[in-house]
Amino acid sequence: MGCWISEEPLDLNRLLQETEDPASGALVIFSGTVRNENEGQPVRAITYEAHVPLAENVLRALEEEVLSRFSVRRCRVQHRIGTLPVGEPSAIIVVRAAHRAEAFQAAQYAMDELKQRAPIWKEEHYETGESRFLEGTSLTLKVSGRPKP
Amino acid sequence: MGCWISEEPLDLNRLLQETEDPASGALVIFSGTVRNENEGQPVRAITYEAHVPLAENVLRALEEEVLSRFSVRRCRVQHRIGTLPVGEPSAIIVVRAAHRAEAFQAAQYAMDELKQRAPIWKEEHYETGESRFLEGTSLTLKVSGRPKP
Amino acid sequence: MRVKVVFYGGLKRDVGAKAQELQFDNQTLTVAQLKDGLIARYPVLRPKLSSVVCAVGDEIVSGDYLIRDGDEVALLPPVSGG
Amino acid sequence: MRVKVVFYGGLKRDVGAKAQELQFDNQTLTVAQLKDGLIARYPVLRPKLSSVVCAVGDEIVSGDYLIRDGDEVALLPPVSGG
Repeated sequence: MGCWISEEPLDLNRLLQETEDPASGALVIFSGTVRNENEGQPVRAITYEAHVPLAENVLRALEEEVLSRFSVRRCRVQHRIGTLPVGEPSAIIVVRAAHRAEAFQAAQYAMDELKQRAPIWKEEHYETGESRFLEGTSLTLKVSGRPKP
Repeated sequence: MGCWISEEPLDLNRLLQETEDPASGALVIFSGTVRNENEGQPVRAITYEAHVPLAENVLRALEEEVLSRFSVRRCRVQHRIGTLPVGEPSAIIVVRAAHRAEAFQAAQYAMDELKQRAPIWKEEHYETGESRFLEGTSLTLKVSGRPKP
Repeated sequence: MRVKVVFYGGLKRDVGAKAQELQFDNQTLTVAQLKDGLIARYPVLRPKLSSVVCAVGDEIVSGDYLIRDGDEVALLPPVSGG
Repeated sequence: MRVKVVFYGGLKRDVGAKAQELQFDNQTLTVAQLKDGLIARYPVLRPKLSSVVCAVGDEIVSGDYLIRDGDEVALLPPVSGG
């Protein structure tokens, strides 16, 4: 467990301190939170599971990629694991840049890519007592950040 | 002074509490902060001035417009006035929506429109001791929210 | 007719005051006429007032708005918030 | 050759276990061969494994990756974080 995957509640204020930067005039934060409904089914909680060492690799590489691909000065990405009730933040992206257009673009990119690349799985727990694992995008070799020799 | 224009430091955590919503799965926050440089000039602080009653009207109307124009469930807009050092937040936008694409769009729209419509002025104080008022967009009759009878 | 004019943004530096109580001899005074009167008193405002809008109370008013005795009129130059 | 296979996401419900220690008689075992062996043991995985990738340690490995005795291989179905 480290800087990117957390069993503890995500701490936005700490990420804001960590990314403070006098040359940035724009701060964009995205946070995913557990929603009380999905596809018409009342949801009471979501369990997030990660392949922790790979996920840490992927999110660290994603931060680096965002910093090199966009004119932004800070980028942090964190994802929570464990069983989270409705309203609880599951993921946070923090981006700081000189100007806001780039900050918005970079934050959106980071979240889109997190959903495609991070080895994280969601099990939705419904009000009915049932639960379901959600499946989205197949991973590819590329997500590791550095290619396997 | 009220919900939209503040002489006190902007309180992100309070806005997050105020906008809590179990049906929202996406939270987007934008914050403008005082940058240490503009057009090559080292900046040490910015004084923000507002026509307070009109600015409160404009920002309240902007929140309502964002809620009706985008599929978002919460929108709050605040702007600070007074003299702010480098790094200090001058404006905050908080948007919550079921899904992230709309939340990002709405937050960007709110900030773009705030800059066009809010009767707020910026005086940059440079390291040299000089200062300069910045002028951007001319206001129009439309910004008031409700037309004058 | 007495009008209190309040200058926002860079206008207060141009005029050298945040607000001025001004006396006008007009029987009726529109916002457009007020602007003309201000240019006569403060020639520095001539190139600026075309991009300035006026507010009375908490609303922006147009050039034909009739100012009443005792009104406070705010002069709002192009904005730069954010 | 002993391999510890760890099942992520819905796979652990399909298989009924989070992890299994499996024995293979092969002299050499690639990830692709491991997947075939898993389908033989857990037919429920047949329709799923084409969209599953495998990781050893903190990296994803391809089908021709040679598994070593004692390796722990993670089976990663399509992801749904965020």
